[in-house]
Amino acid sequence: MTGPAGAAGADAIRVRIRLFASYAEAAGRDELDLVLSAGATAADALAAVRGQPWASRLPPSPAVAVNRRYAKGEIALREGDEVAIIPPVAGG
Amino acid sequence: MTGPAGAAGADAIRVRIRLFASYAEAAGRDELDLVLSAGATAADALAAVRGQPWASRLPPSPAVAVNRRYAKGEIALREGDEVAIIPPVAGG
Amino acid sequence: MWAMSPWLTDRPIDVGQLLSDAASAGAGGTVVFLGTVRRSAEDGAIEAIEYSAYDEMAEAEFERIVAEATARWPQARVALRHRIGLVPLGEASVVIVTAAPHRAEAYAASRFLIEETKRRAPIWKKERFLSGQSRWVEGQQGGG
Amino acid sequence: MWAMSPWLTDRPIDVGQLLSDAASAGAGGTVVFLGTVRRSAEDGAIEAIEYSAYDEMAEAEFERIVAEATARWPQARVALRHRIGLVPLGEASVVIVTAAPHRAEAYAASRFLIEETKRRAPIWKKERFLSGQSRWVEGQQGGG
Repeated sequence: MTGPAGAAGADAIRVRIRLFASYAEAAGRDELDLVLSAGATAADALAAVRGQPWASRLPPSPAVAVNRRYAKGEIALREGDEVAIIPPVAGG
Repeated sequence: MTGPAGAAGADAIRVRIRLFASYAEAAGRDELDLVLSAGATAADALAAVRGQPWASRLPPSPAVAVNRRYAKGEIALREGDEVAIIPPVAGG
Repeated sequence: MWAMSPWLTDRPIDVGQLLSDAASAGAGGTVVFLGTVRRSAEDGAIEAIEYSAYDEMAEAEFERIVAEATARWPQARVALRHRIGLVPLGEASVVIVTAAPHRAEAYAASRFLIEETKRRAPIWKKERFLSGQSRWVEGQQGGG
Repeated sequence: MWAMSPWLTDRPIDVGQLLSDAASAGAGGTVVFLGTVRRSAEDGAIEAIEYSAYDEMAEAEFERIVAEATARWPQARVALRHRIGLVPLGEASVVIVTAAPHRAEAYAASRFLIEETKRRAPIWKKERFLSGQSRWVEGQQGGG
């Protein structure tokens, strides 16, 4: 699941999930690739991530960014998109 | 009127008037001494200054400071007090 | 690696450089905000804070935040830098400079920039204690 | 002559020194305000501004203003310096540093200090133009 993102099948897309800070620490990794059905949304990607054992660490509605911009769950994903799950931020 | 402020008579006090910026420029000097009746107020000192030819330059109610602190006209003066007529301020 | 980035750096932030970046002959009021790693009673003996970021998005988010500020205060000039990596006690983690013809704009733009940075920049911090322990700082839900 | 005064100086203001003066291990937010001699369309080609003060009262008034600020924001640390004499275009006439555990206090104290300085400090300025002319700047009625 973490190899380079090749082309997915005609009815599937491959997206890159990125994890940071406490989420990356819980997962023991900072990225993974997911294959999703064509038409999948950010919320679908998040649901797939929740299947992982460490994901009980995630809050009910974590902030999500698609291609480096905050996004709502209903946004449709495309092949090669970068989906980040953003822990509560603490910059400044 | 501008000599060193010696002791005034029993019924009189001597105060130092200080002028700044555009007022000093109009007066051609930055200080003068006044002899006033005992019990005179800051307003009385200001009225005496108004007797000077350059004093048409003064606004109706200039800000006044007594002994380096803003003061109202009714404040009573004492021997040796420093009375400053403060042009509109423009620091910062 | 961030030495060339306009927004992130892994070195002490050069306030003088940011002041120069935001300077203009038309500026009458300049406000500098410095966010500093502090010692606090409730947190105990902090030695340093380690900042990490989603670098590429942080850069993009700072671009957007600054664009919003200059749209709102068109006469303001802005410089901002956030430090990443280990920041010792007393050193600045973020510096924001706003310069404008009048001070009200400089203050307003400064406040906007730090509030939006704290609300949106994908940056996290871990407190490191003299005891050797460390702890993620609970932040706020990010959002655009 | 003002080199030793805490409040007035006839030299360029040393911002780094003021930052040190206000620094403390408990400061999480520090705000620096710089008032700068600027070029403006309405004023024409200003070369410099000459500041003069009722020195002894300005010192006393700054003492009072800072005491009021620290009474209102007891956790804030404050440093302030005003320049007197000829200040060239682009240089600072006043610098105010406020450092506090939380940024809201640092911003509020900063704004208070500059507003009170402008309202009360017995300081005047004369604009000097490239043409050789000069003009007193109309200020605001001083008052405590």
